[in-house]
Amino acid sequence: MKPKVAVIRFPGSNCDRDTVQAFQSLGAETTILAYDREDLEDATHVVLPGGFSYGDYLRAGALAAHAPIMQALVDAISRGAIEVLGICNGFQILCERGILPGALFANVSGQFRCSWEWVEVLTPPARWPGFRRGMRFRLPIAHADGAYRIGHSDREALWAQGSVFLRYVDPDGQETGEYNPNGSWEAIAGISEGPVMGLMPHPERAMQPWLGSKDGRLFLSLWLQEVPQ
Amino acid sequence: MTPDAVGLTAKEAERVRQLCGREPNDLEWGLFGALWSEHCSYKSSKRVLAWLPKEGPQVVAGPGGNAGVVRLDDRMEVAFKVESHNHPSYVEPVQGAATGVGGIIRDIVAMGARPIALMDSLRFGLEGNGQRLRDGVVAGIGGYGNAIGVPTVGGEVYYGPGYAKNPLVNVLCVGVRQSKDAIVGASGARPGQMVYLLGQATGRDGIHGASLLASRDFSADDQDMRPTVQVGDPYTGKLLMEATLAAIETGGVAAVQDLGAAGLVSASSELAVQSQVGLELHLDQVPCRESAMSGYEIMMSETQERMLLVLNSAHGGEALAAISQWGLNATPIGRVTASGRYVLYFGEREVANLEASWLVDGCPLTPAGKDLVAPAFKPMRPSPGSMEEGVEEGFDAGALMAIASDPDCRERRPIFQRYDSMIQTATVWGPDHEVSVLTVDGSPWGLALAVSGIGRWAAVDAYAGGAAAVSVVVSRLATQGAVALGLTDGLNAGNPDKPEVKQAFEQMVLGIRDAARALDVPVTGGNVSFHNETDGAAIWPTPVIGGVGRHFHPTAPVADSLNRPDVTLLLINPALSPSLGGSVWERQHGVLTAYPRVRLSDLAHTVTWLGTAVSDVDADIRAVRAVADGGLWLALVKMWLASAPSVGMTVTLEAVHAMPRLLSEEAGQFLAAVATTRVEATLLQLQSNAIGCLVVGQGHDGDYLELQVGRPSRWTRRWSRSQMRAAWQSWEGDSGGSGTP
Amino acid sequence: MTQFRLRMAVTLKPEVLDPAGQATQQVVHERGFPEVSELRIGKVVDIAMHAHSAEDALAKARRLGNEFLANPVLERFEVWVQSDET
Amino acid sequence: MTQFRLRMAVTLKPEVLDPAGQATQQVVHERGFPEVSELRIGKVVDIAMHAHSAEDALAKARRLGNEFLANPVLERFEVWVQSDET
Ligand SMILES: Nc1ncnc2c1ncn2[C@@H]1O[C@H](COP(=O)(O)OP(=O)(O)O)[C@@H](O)[C@H]1O
Ligand SMILES: [Mg+2]
Repeated sequence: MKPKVAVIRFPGSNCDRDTVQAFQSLGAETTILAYDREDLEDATHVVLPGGFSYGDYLRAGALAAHAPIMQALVDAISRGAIEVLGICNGFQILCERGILPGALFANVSGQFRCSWEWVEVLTPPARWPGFRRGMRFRLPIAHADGAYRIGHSDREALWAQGSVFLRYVDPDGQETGEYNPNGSWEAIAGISEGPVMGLMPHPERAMQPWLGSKDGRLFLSLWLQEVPQ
Repeated sequence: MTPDAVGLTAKEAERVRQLCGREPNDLEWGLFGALWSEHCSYKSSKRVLAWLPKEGPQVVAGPGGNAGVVRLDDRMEVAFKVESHNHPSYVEPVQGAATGVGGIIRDIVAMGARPIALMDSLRFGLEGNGQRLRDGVVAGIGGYGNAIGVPTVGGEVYYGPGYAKNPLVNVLCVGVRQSKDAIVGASGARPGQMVYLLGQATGRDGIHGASLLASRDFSADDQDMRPTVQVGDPYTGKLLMEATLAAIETGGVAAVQDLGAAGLVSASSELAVQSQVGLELHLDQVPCRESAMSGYEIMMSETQERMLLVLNSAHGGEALAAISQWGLNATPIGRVTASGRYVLYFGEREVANLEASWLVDGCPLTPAGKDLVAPAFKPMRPSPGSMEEGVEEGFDAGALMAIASDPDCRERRPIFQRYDSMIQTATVWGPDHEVSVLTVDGSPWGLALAVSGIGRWAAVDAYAGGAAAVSVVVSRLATQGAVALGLTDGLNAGNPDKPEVKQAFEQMVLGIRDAARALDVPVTGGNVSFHNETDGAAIWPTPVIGGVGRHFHPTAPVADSLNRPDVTLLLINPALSPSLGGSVWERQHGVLTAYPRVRLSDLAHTVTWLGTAVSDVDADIRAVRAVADGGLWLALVKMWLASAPSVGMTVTLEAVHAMPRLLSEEAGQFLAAVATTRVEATLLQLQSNAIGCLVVGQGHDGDYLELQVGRPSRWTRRWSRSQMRAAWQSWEGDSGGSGTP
Repeated sequence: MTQFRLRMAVTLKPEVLDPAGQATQQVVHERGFPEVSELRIGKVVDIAMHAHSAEDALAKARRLGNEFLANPVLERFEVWVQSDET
Repeated sequence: MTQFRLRMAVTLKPEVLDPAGQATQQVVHERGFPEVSELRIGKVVDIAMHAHSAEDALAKARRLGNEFLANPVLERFEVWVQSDET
C-alpha cells in the first residue's frame, strides 16, 4: 500500500510546511490535518511536526497534547493502524500525552540552541528495520526544551524494551559518550516504542546538500520504509 | 489636557488650533500629540530622508508604505525593511526586543508578503550592564523569531561606550510575495467598506511608548512615565500572520495596516490618508483586555499582535472565513466613508472629528540643511603613538591577536546559536557567513542578504560612516555576484534638537545617498530612531544598512573559505594609503580619528567586475570576502579558520605600513583567493579594468597561518589553527559561554 | 456560585535535577547571598473559578493540575484557596 | 542559626499581558474546565536559607526578590516562610 502521510498542524506549529515539502519530495502523498479534527482521514503515517504549539506556553507540547485529534491518534495506535513520527515539538507532544515515555525539559544551558549535530542509532526499532545499529545521521536541532528526562523507576524499562533509539554523538564522530548538546539523559535524541517514534532533531531540514546535509532524506525514507530516491 | 502634556510645543499647538479652527478636546489633543511625536511624524528627518535615491526599474514600492518592495523576477517580489526598538529594549530587554521583531514582521505581512528571514543589528556598551542587556535582547529576538517560525539568518553586534545606556536593537525582516496587479497595502480602502480589528485584545500596554518614550531623551527621573510594558506573544503573532496572509489570499482584503507605534490612531489615520478616504470608528466596539478603558487609552494602546483590515464587499466574507480558520476573530469597528473626515465615536457620542491628514501630514517639519554636498574630508592628526606616526614598518603580533579577539571582531556563535536560522528550509548560508544566501520558492533565483552599520566609522565623520555602511553591504552582496536590488536604512542618532546631532544626521544621510547613487541601489524604506541619548550622553550616529540582492545560483554560493591550498591571495581594490581611522585598533587605543572616505567610483567598478568574475565557471576565484571591521587581517583570519584543516596561508607584506595595510577598515577592499594557475589571467583582467590589486600571500598545505613582513622577509610570525581559534573564539573562556561574543 | 481564587505551585519532584534553580542559586550565592543553601524554581498558577464550595473548587483544580498544569513524570503540585468572593 | 524554607511567588503585574496564561486558560476552558475564568502563570521559587530569625530570613528574601528573582518592570513578588528547622 502506498503510504499516505498526514502532518498534523496545531496552532503554533511552524515546521508543518517544511515537513509536508520534505515528504512530498520523497514522492509520498502528503496532506495537512487540523488539530481539531476527530479522525485521521485515511492516513497510514502521521507526523507531528516541529514548532511552538500554543506558544510552548505552560510546557512545550503540553497544551497540544489535549487537542481533539490526539484522541484519534491514541485510538489508531492502539488498533495498530498507524505509524507515528514526532519531530521536535511533535516529540514533546507525544511525551506530554504519555504516548512515549519520559519528558522533554529545558536545555541545561537554559538557552535555545540551533546547531548541526550527529546522531547515531542505538537500538534499531523493530518496526523500522531499515535503521541499523550504529547508523549515523547529520541533522540540525533547534529547540529550547530538548533535554530528555525520565523518572528513575522507568529507566530500566526504557533500556529493556529497546526504546532508546537515537543518541547524540560527538561532532568528530568520536563516541566519547560525553558530548551532549542539551543535557539529555544518556544523550538521548530520540525514542521509539511500537509504531511510534519521536526525536528532537529535524530530518525535514536536511533534505538537500546545499542546506547542509541530505541525511534527512535517508532518515525519512527509512521511516516510510520506501526506497530512498 | 494641555498641549505640552502630550508632548506638543507651543508652536505645534498653535498649528493644531489653526488646522481645526477650534480648540480640540482632550482626546484630540492626545491624537495630535502621538502622531506629531518625532517617532511617528518624522518631523526632524523627513526633509533629510527626501535626499535618498529611491527609484529603479526593479522598485515596486518605495518608502512611504510599511516596507519597500522590489522585484526579484517576473513572478516574485521581495518586501523588506529595518525597524528599531531601542528604547523599549533598554527598559525591558527581553520584551523590548521581542516586540521589535513582532513589529517588523507585521510590517512585512501588511505588504502581503510572507516573512522568510530576519537579521538583527545590535549595539551595547562593553561595561556595566551591557552583558545583561545583550543576553536579554538575544533571548527576546530568539524567543519571538524562533516561535513564529521566521529564521534569523544573520546579523551583527558591535560595542561602544555610548551604547551602554542607549543599546540599539535594529531588526531587518524580509518577505516574499507573488507579483499581483493589485498591491495590498494601506491604500486600497474605498467608501462603504468595513474596518476590522484583528488579533490580540487591546490593553493599556505601551500607552505613550512612541510619543513620549521614544521621542525624548532618557533621564533618571523618567521612571514613572514608563508605560505598561508591551509583552510579545509570538503564538498570537503566528496566528495573526497566517490569518492575515490567508485573508489577503482570498482577494477580500482592500487595505491592511499593522498596529505599531501609537496603535490604532496611527494605523487608522495612516490608512485613511493613504487611501484618501474618511473613516468612522466606534471605540466601544474595540475588544479590550482590561475593564473601563477610555477612548483615549484605546486609541493610544500599543498592544502588540493586532492588524487593521478593510474588507471589500465582493470577497470579504471569504476573508473572514479564512481568518476564523486560524482561530482568530475579526471585529468590525467602523467603516470607510467618502467624507474625508476622521470621526471617532464612543457609543452614540462623537468624541473626535478631524481630518486624518492633519494627524498624518500636518506636523510642521524641521527644515533640512541646504548643504547638499559632501563635507570636506578633514584629515585628523594621527592617533598618538599610532603606526602612521611612529612605526613606519614592522608589525606587532600581540596587537593582531588583540584584534582577532576583540569584542567587535570575535565569533558570534554564542549569539546566533540561540536563533533558529534554518526553519523554512531555505537557508543555504546562515549567520556563520557575512552574507546570507537563501533560496526562494517559486524562483530559480535566490536572495543574498547583508546588514552593516558600524557606529565607530561614523563617530567622527558621519558622512564617511554612512557611505561606508552602504559600501560594505553592497560589497558583501557583490562577493556572491548578486545584483543589489534595494537598501533599507535604520538611522540611529541622539537628540535632533542639538545642532551637532542634526548636522551629523544630515551628513550620515548624505553619505548614504552618495554611496547608494554611486553604486546604483535605491533606498526603498527604513527607520529613524532619534533620542538615543541618556543623561546627555548620545550614541555615535549609527547607520544600519540592510541590503537585498538577486542571487543567480543560490544553491551554490561563491565560497568564502577554501578546501584546497593551491591559491594566491589578492587584495582587490586596496586602500591607496591605508588609514586606521575609525578602526578597532584605534578604539582599543582610546582614540578615534576620521574613517577614510570610500572611493565610491572605484568600488562601483570593482563590484561590476566581481559580478561576472565570481560567477565565472572557470572558478578563478575560489573564495572571496569583503574587508570591513578588523580590516584585511580579520578577513584573512576568518577565511582561514573557515577553511579545511589542510589549508594554510602565508601572508607577505611590504614592511612599510604593514600594520595599517592589515588593519585599515576602509570599505570596498576585497580579499580574494584565486587559483594559482589562473592568477596571471586574473591580474590582467583587473589591470584592463583599471582595478587596483595587491598580491598578499599564498595558500600552502601546512596547518598554520604565517605572516612575513618585508621583502626579503624581516619579520615572520606563525600561528597554529588552535591558537588562532582560541583568540577568535575567546568567548569560550567566559563562564557559561555568556561572556561577550 | 462563588468565585474562588486559587493558587497552585507546580514544582519539580525533589529528586529531579533543576539546572535553572542551580544556576540561579550559584549566582545569588556569589553575589551577596551566601546564606542561600538551596534554590529551586517552579511555576505558580493563579486561577479564578466559579464553584459551589471551596472543596468543589479544590477538587477541580486538582484535576486541572493532574491533567494539564503539572507533568507527572517530573513534577508535583500543591493547590490552595487564596480567597472567595460571592 | 536556623534553616528556613521560604517560598516566593513571582507573578506578572495584573495589567501586564500574560500570553502563557491566556493560551492555557483558553485550552483548559475548551477541554473540560469551563468554570475557569482566569488563569495567570508565574514563577515559584523555593529557597532554603540560614538566618537568625524569620524576620531576618524574610528581609533577605525580599532583597533577593528585588535584586534577582523578579523583574520590577513586569513582575511583583510575595514571599512567605514555609517552615523552619534548627
Ligand atoms: N531612514 C529612512 N529611509 C527611508 N525611508 C524611511 C526611513 N525612515 C522611515 N522611512 C519610511 O517612512 C515610513 C514610515 O516609517 P515608520 O513609521 O517606521 O513605519 P512603520 O510604523 O510602519 O514601522 C516608512 O515607509 C519607512 O520606510
Ligand atoms: Mg507599519
